[in-house]
Amino acid sequence: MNANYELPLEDAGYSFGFLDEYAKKEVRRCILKAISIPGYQTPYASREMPMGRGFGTGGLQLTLSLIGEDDTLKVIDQGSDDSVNAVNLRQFVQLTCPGVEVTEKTQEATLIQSRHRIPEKQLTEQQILVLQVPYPDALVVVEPSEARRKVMHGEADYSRLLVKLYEDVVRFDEITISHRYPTRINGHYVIDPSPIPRWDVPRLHQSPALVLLGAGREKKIYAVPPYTLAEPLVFDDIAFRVEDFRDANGKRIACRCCGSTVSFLDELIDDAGNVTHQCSDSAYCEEEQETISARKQA
Amino acid sequence: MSYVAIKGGKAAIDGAASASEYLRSKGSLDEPLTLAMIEEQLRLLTSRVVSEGGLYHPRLAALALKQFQGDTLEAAFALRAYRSTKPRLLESPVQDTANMRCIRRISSAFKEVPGGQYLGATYDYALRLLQLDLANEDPAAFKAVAKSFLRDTPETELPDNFPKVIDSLRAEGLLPPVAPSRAAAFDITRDPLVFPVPRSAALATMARAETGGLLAMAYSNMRGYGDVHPTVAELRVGYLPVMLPHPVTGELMEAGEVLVTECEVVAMYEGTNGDELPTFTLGYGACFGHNEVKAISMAILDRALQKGMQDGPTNPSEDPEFVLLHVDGVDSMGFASHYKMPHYVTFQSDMDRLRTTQQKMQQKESEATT
Amino acid sequence: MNAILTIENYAKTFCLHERNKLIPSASHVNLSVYPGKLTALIGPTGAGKSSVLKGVYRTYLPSAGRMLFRTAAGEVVDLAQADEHRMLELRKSEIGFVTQFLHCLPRKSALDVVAEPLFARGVPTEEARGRAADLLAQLAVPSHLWNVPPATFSGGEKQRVNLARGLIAQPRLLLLDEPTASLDPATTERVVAHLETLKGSGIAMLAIFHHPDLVRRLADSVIELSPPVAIVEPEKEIA
Amino acid sequence: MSNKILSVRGLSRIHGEQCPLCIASTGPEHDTNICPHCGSVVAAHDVNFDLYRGEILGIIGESGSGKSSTVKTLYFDEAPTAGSATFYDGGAQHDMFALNAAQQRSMRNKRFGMVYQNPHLGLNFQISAGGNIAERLLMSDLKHYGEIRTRAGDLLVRTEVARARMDQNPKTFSGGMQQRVQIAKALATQPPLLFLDEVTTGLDLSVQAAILDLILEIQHELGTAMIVVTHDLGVIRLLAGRTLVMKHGRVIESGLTDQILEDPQHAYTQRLVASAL
Repeated sequence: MNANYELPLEDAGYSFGFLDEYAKKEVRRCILKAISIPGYQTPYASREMPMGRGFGTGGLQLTLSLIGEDDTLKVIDQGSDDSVNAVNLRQFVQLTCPGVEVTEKTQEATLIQSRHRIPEKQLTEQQILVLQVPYPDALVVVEPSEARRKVMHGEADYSRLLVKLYEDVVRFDEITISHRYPTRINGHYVIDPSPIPRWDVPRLHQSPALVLLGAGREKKIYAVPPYTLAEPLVFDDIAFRVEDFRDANGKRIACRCCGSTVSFLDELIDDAGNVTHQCSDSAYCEEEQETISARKQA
Repeated sequence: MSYVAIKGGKAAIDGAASASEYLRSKGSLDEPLTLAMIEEQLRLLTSRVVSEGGLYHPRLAALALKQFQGDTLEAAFALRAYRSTKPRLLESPVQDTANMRCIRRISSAFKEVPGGQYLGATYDYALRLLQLDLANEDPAAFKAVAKSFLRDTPETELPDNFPKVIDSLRAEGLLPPVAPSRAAAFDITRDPLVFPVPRSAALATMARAETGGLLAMAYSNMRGYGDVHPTVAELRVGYLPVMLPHPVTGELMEAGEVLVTECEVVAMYEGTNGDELPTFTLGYGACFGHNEVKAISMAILDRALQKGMQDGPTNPSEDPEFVLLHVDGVDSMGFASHYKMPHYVTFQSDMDRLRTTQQKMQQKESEATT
Repeated sequence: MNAILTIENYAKTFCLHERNKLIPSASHVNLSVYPGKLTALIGPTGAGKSSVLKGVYRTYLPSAGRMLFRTAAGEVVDLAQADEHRMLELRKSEIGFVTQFLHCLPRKSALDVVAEPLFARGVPTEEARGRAADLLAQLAVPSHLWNVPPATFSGGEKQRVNLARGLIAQPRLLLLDEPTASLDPATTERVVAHLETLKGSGIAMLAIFHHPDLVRRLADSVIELSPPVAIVEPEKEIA
Repeated sequence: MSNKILSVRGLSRIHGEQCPLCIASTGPEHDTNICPHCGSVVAAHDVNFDLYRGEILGIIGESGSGKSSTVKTLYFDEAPTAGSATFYDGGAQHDMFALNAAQQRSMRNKRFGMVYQNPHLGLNFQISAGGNIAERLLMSDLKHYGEIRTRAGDLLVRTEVARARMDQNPKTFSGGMQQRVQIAKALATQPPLLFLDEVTTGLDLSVQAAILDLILEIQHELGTAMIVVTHDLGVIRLLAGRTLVMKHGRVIESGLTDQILEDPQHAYTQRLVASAL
């Protein structure tokens, strides 16, 4: 080892979008493939990002490969723009993509990266939603071998997954899958739609916005293209059900901040031990509150 | 703290970063660690980081170790992320490890091997007794160690390089001849692993693997969840000249050298094909830096995986998917850490399912009792 | 009248590989069986009477000769050469065999054991059971046994179940191997009466009886067999 | 021929590298199925037979005779080394080994059934008995929960497993009952062809008899053609109309079952029959 060696300190500057251009191009090629085969898990050479695997490195690579200087980015985690991980990712994009605007308002964003939620506000054809994915394969619960899962996907053989649902109904009278609900895209591939709640699954169906899903650690990209079928896997005679936010009397619980009765709620326990509820989508909640106060003033 | 379910993220992150920095500099010392200290005196630690980071840059490895306060997983991770920003400029040709300038070289298969056994620096036969005088080492005495070693060691003509032990086994027909390589080596930084994968992909993945993870997999095979029963034909540690084509003339020239540990194990023969004579089988391991346990583990797993690829895995260590998807330190530590992130939404959804199920069960019970 | 079965020069020799021995069981058998007639085989023990019946049924592979059977469709089939599937088809619909022993599943009721050949021909379950009941009644099997598996029956009861099973489907050719061997005189009388009825309805029979009386009463023609000549020098190539 | 359901010609299954001497140096006359020249195992060679609708064909032999290998290739568990098999199904005929993997799996799931000696091969012990049957129904695209429940329950009742046990895990069942669940599962898609591999081996005698009875009843009711693989002459006697006798990978003799039992032609079969009496 050379004792006189000096670190090239000027090397610390990063190119736009952190990744080298070859890497970004490859990711974009895989995105195109994923859109062309709706729901198919396209393998790609996921790069190491400067945050942990599992913290959204898959989503981030999609975002960084797609983003340009004229884009407006919104990053949310658990529905909130201000959660630690969302802040972290947004700061990183700001650091490595000079010129990119960031926003908290869903309608202003051209690109939305999210973990575990789809914004409450209806997305448009002008927007791309990037979802971070820890487990890309819905079949992993019934088949550990990736090679065998690939064959099952190819043949659209999801009987073992349905058997799991069958066993659920037998044992609990209910399908117990809470989030990551297996969803069939365009009538063939079943995807793991990332850990979004069941509440968000119907919003994948015929979505005007392109939805891209990126798994960094598992090195897969898949897509729900605009206006594509996205159907949760169920039996003909057992309906798919989203989360139930009714109280003991069957009344729909309202957000304690904006009073909304149509949004996905976070359950909170305050210091006194009382359970209260609040919109999980913080931007939506704030906008509702603003509308209400504007109405009051008027 | 009252409810701040999800607000205040930016402040929290900034605070966490300064708290970590505070812990790095607090304490009784005035002097920060120098990179040279880490690189030179913690050379085996640096070795781990260059190998698991998949980037041969000992000085940056030392920096990463300093920055992440000795966490090898984090340090290797930082090297990988740094590497993600760099384009791949060219592909080197195959480097011949026979050209290695060895600092250590042993074979446990033969008492004597062509070129001789060179024990070199190893703790293998050291008594693991704490050397308490190192606790307050006098700088002068410290300097004297190296000096006296050099003074007392007779100047012998060490050969520039050593013949490979397995070449003699090959010459005797105890190992199969080198199969001509058909395809370019698989680059795991450019292509995802889609199973089945070629052997070169498995070797590259293991060369970057986390040492402990790789050792655990290999150990399972050694203990009985497998039957490789290896003999170390040769283990060598040394500096390998890296030959790259000249950008203009295309002629190979030495661009530098990397410290490498290489291990070749020989395992028992298996059934043969047709009229060919049976031969031993070979397992290969190599990694950046000086890390013998990793090179041996890799060599054993290489043999186990070749068997699994050929006959189908009968043990976890023979299953390419099982081994290759679970030995990467960056992947596995990242995912273990991610469980610390908020999971409010999914947990809300979990509670919804549990409550509904409980209600249904209670309903059923009350219907049954009435 | 056309014979339903004509046997020409039937011979059967067993080749015991283990003991390197050839054992002849019948040779030079020639006979014909006609619709509505009974041909009886007589001769001392070892003359090959059963061998002939089993050869016709193809339980034995004939070593020589032809066994020309005229099917319901008017076709002539050499049973010694017929394809196995053809044989199974003929057994199901045209050739019946009543042996001395009853082979059946242990938990099936006597009624179903008897009705089985009808089931195989696709007769509806209830109709088949009804006909089985009639026949068992005719052969004086007490009705309390009908729903019990025959495994526990006495020898005579088993034999009557066996007979009923062989007779129920009214095949065009019936092979009878000592059908009344273990029956008391009264039951034997019932069986004989029934066989006479079947004959009257046009069924052809090839039979072995242990009582000369029965031969006299039932046989329209009698073929006497004598034991085949023992083979002293085993010939290896004979299979 | 309208009655034919399966036609097998020249079927071979050889494990390992082959050499030109494999066939000539194995088989009953060499008393081995292992090629002395290259070590390949000639598990089955030149197997030919036709199976008709509703027919039960027995294949008898010791372990290593090739009987299970034959069935495994026909059920697509293993690929044959040579030979052909034609499956006649509702007017269509399928060259089985020319189908792609997906078509083979579909044929296996929807048109064939298999009952293994070891219930662990035929049943998933992680899920309920009903779930096991549901899996086959779901494979053939029945997606109505209520109907799946009814069908699975009916099948279990038909194979004499109480409907009340439908939601229990088969690992809590007796050996005989596990075989009944396997049979119910195999029958779920009403396949015209069923493979039975030593299904009664290892069961108590009384249980064996009951299972064999059940198999015959099903064959009568549904007209299912079956290939029954066994080393037990009693099973063959009760079930099969025709029988193939295999040894060291070859069919050494075939015929009507009663003929095989009473007038065996081959020395090996004679020994087999003599030792069983």
